[in-house]
Amino acid sequence: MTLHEARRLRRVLIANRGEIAVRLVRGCREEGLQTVAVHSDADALAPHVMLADAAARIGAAPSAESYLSVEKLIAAAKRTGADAVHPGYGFLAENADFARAVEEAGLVFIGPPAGAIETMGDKTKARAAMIAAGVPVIPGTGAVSSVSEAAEGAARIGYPVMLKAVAGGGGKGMHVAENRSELEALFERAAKEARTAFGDERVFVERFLHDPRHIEIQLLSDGERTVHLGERDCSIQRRHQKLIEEAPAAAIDDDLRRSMGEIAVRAAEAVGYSGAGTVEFMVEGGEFFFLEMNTRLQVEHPVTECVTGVDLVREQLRIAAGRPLLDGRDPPQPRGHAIECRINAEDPVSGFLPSAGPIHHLEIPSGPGIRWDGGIRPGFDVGLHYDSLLGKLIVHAPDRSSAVRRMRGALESLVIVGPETTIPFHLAVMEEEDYRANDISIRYVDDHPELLKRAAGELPEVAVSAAVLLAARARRPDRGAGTRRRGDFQRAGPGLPAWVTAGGVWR
Amino acid sequence: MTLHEARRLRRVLIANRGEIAVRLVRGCREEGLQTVAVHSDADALAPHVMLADAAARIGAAPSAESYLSVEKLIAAAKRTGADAVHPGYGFLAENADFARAVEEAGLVFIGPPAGAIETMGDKTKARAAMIAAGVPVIPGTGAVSSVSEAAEGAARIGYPVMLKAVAGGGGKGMHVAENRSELEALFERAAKEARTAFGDERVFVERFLHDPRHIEIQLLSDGERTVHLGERDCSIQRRHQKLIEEAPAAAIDDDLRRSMGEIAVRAAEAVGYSGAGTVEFMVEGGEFFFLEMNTRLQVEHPVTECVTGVDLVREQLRIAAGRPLLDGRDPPQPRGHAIECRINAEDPVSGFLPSAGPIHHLEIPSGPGIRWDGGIRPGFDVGLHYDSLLGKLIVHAPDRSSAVRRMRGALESLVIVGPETTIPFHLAVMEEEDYRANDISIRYVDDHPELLKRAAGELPEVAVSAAVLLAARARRPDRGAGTRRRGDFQRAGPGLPAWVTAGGVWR
Amino acid sequence: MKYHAEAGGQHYEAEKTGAGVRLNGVDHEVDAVWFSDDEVRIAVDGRSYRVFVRPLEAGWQLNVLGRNFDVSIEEARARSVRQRAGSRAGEGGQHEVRAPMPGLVVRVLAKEGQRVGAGDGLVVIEAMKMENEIRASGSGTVDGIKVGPGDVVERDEILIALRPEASGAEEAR
Amino acid sequence: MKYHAEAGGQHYEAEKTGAGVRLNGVDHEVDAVWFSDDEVRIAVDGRSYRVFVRPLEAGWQLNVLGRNFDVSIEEARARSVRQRAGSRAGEGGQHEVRAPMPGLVVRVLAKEGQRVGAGDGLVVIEAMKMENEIRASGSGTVDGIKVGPGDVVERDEILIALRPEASGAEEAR
Repeated sequence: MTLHEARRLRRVLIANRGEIAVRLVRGCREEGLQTVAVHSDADALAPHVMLADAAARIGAAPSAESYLSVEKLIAAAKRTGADAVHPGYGFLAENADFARAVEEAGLVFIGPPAGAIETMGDKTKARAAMIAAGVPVIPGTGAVSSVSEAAEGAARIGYPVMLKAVAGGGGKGMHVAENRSELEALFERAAKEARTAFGDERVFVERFLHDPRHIEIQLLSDGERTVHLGERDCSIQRRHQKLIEEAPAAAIDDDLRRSMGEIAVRAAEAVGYSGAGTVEFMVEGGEFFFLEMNTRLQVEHPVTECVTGVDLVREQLRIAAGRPLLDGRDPPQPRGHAIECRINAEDPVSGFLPSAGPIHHLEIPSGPGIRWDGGIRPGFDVGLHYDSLLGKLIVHAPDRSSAVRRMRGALESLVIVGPETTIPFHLAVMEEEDYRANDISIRYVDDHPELLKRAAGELPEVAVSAAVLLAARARRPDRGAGTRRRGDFQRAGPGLPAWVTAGGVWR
Repeated sequence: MTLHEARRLRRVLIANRGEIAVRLVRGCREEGLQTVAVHSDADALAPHVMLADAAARIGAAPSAESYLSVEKLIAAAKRTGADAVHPGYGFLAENADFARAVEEAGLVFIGPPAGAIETMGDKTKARAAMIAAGVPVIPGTGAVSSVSEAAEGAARIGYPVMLKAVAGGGGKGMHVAENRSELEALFERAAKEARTAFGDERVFVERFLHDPRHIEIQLLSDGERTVHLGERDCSIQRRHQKLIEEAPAAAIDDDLRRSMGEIAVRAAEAVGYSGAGTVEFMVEGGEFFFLEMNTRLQVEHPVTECVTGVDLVREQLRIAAGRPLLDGRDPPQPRGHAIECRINAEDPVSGFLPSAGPIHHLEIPSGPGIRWDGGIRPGFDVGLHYDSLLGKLIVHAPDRSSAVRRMRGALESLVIVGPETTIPFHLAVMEEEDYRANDISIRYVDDHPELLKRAAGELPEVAVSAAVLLAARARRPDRGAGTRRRGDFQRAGPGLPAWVTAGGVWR
Repeated sequence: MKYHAEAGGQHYEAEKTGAGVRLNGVDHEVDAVWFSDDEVRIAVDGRSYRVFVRPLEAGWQLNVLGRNFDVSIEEARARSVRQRAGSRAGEGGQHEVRAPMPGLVVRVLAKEGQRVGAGDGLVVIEAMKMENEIRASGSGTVDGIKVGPGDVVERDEILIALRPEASGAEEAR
Repeated sequence: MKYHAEAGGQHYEAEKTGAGVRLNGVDHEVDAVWFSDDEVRIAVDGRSYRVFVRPLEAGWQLNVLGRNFDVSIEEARARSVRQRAGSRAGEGGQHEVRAPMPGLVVRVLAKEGQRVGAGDGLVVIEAMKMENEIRASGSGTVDGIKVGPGDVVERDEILIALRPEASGAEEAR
């Protein structure tokens, strides 16, 4: 993109679905841009289709035939007269070929240059580029072929270390050694396991982080100027899937914050970045290490928007139109505290199993400091083709403890009758002491198995009690719709008898 | 209240109904306080009752028998073990006797001292107190008994002036004179009209403001320190009822802003104020004049909350508990721009006639920077006993023009099937050029009669067209629920044919 | 298929055409996507709207951009049959001024036998803490006052009977 | 009035009492305010909850604090009549491992005739871009594999037939 070469966008094709497509339709409209939704056959009646100015069917339900089809998306953009494409997140958002195809079709790709996507999308290239740019990465060796070579590496890196299979991934074939003798005892076993599991016995040594936080820096670049908008703490994860994100990260001090921000800007500049992006770090004991850079809008971008007052989609659109970021102003300081809970169609009580089916009833919380970025509507059928994110509940409050209380109230007011969701998990977290004390790490969910039991609780008996009342009511039609038994409220006179709220509210 | 004498509140009775009662229940809960809702017979199933921890019936539907009954409210507080009372706005919020009765019953009144309410509630006393404190009031004379006395006063005050009946009010018997000869021509007529209309021929002279803005300053005082949280522009009014409020007031410069803030603080200190309060001014041509002080939370408090990040209800509760305001910090600078539209059950197309009946369907907008403070739920029957405010739609965006566009989108997504509301009026304002250019005054609604015509528009034909499709559909049951005619979307191939949005969106 | 429809006091002769709808002789291009039984996105002459639908006894309540329209509609054939069979109701030399909303009568401004002109206030009704002056929409003579201060009236209840001028005043509203 | 209820795989003997509800012999104080047909505020033993109600064929779906419960309920009398009349279904020496949700079978981990213990993975189903391992809840012998990789399965479709140990393993879930 030529820097600051103003070009007028008119119509943006949103190459995505779900809550982010809804968010982008709204964001484009506020910037005076028309929007084209695309949809698979499963999404013909989805909210993003309802809201956009135009809609184009792009194929059958499976992603490969619709949202992942570069040709179909380009064809839809041409057909509907779009002059720009916003990829959202997921799907083709970090696909350099898609970015190139969009530009080659004469359309504006609302995202970074393809080259930056490519570099950051390749783990090895990214690590090399970051090391060259002076960005700290997790210390590690190359493949080691003997115990002594491993021990030498470990001594340089510092214990505890991890022995990892070169061909491994996804947490398999990893062994933690706290000192040299443990390392020596583990080496043969690690190599053997690596051979068995991956057919490649090579292992390497890497610094082990006990209970790091996942903290990431939001960046904006217009190609001339790169700024950071502070950080987010996304430590509450399960199987590398973020569940709760916050801004700012209350655990780090201003020095660390400044240092991480500067390094993140350096990382982006090293790859010629422009647009919105995020540099993810692991943080432990005052140290931080580059994890990866996400070359797109993040799911959790709203918490940054809440505390900075910056609209990241608006900035993306303006940068794509060749205008300077933040209208040339300096990034604002964060104000207050924001938390986001991902509301997934997964049942936390049954090990987060996916849950599908129609949304029978939907009630969205409202009031001060509450935001809902949703991708569902009553009657919409949640299928199994795409990821399980139904929407994001975000709160903003003057400080973290107020934000936690506000989130609890908002979660209680978010009603989704239909598939099971992660709401009970989030409710349990908001009441859990370590979370409230901000004593968390990426191991939080594993370390708190009782959360899922708490999410189960006494609720089945409440449901059965309600069913008994309903059955009794059904026998007496005079107590039908909307009637109310007198005296329900203050049965026992003074004080607050049965009616004092306790259910999840007062303990 | 003894200053900063910490006292622990546990349970707050909310002496109100509607959206503000809902807001207060939420605010109390977030501060760890239990809530007691009160309700008349008309409100037994109202949202504030549903949400509170306990509810007490206080009487029949008419306000005089319920929400305005001091004895019933105090009795309910005693009965439910409340230790504090929040009056909200309206009803008894500015009734000094109520404040006194609450304190005499040993409960905390969450509001200013009764004396401050009393002084500010009496127009003559308030004007005298403000003049004594050096707060500018609209220049005027006492009763004048002759043309020459009137002319003398007018010369001192400066033209244009208004001749007003001493016994008048509500805009009746007012005559504007641009110069001395006009004044002389009008004097006899004004005196005669005053005698006819009010049985009192006395008139006085007051400075006439052509097209002033209504701008007000939000104050907080904990009894030791009084601070202001910037201003709100509430110029969009109809018959002295505010319809749209914004913060900050983009029309005034920093000097004027600072000066108004300092004067407002002085006004509050002059009457020994504590708690949250608002000083209202008329502003014209760089001058400002005291109008009145509202000794309570305002309907429009959310716009200040949005731009400052301060939660005013939380501050009220903390001040009442003897804690220092803003945790002792300085008030923050405003960030971005916020707009509030009052959604009233009034039909703007029929001269804002009240409209009642059940809420059949309710869809609340969501997404970035959108807040809904509502007092209705589906199935709730909007009656005629209380004021017409159903809820408030508030947006917050980086600047005023973004906020206007965001509000337009939010209004389009706010669906209330049931009574007529002011939504069409607000939609018309958001598209009107003077409003967009911030060229407004308290005469805006009178000056723009075409707004109401615009609110009518082509919509009846759209409704009839939809009914024709429904009637045709009803004849063919195979095209029943949820079906979709193929090809609806892109009928004419490339470009955006019938499906290009225009309805209130693109022009 | 031809229909007769009423909305907001207006009468429409309507017809479903191939490309859309004809209303009082004017063709409109209409295109629609039904997102559910009670929600449709409809494009009329290239402008598009979200419409929410609630069934009424003889039609639908339709919500468009914040306004609610009660549309009654029937097939032209059915209507003409009904009209031939039915009686002509609501005729006579009087016009009735009715309450546009329920409320409390606080003042009656008109007097029996008084001649009133368009815009003259007749009755003041209070509802939702607001006073609403009910005015004459045409000129005529007050021929009967049906309510007094303190009365609670329902919507469409008769407030005043008015004998219109020979020129044919409209019904006051 | 006595009822039999099922919720979340649990059986409840329930009875409406004067002060509330008796569940499996334990008395609970229950108080309720119906805000509409589909929304109730219910207090159970002094703790209160908002419950949303959706009618099902033989009971209700009830939403409480984010969880959805399908509760089937019938009067005890009706049930005993039905039980005497009906046949005993679903018996036999096999347990069936069923799909807890719809999805795509990506791998079958169990082998015909294999002995499995509680917690052993049997089948991997993909849905919403996540792989979910379906595990045995008790020990037994695989007695029939009903699906293969690439199959699309519905919720509750049988995946594996398992012959339980003599000790009486529970149904895998």
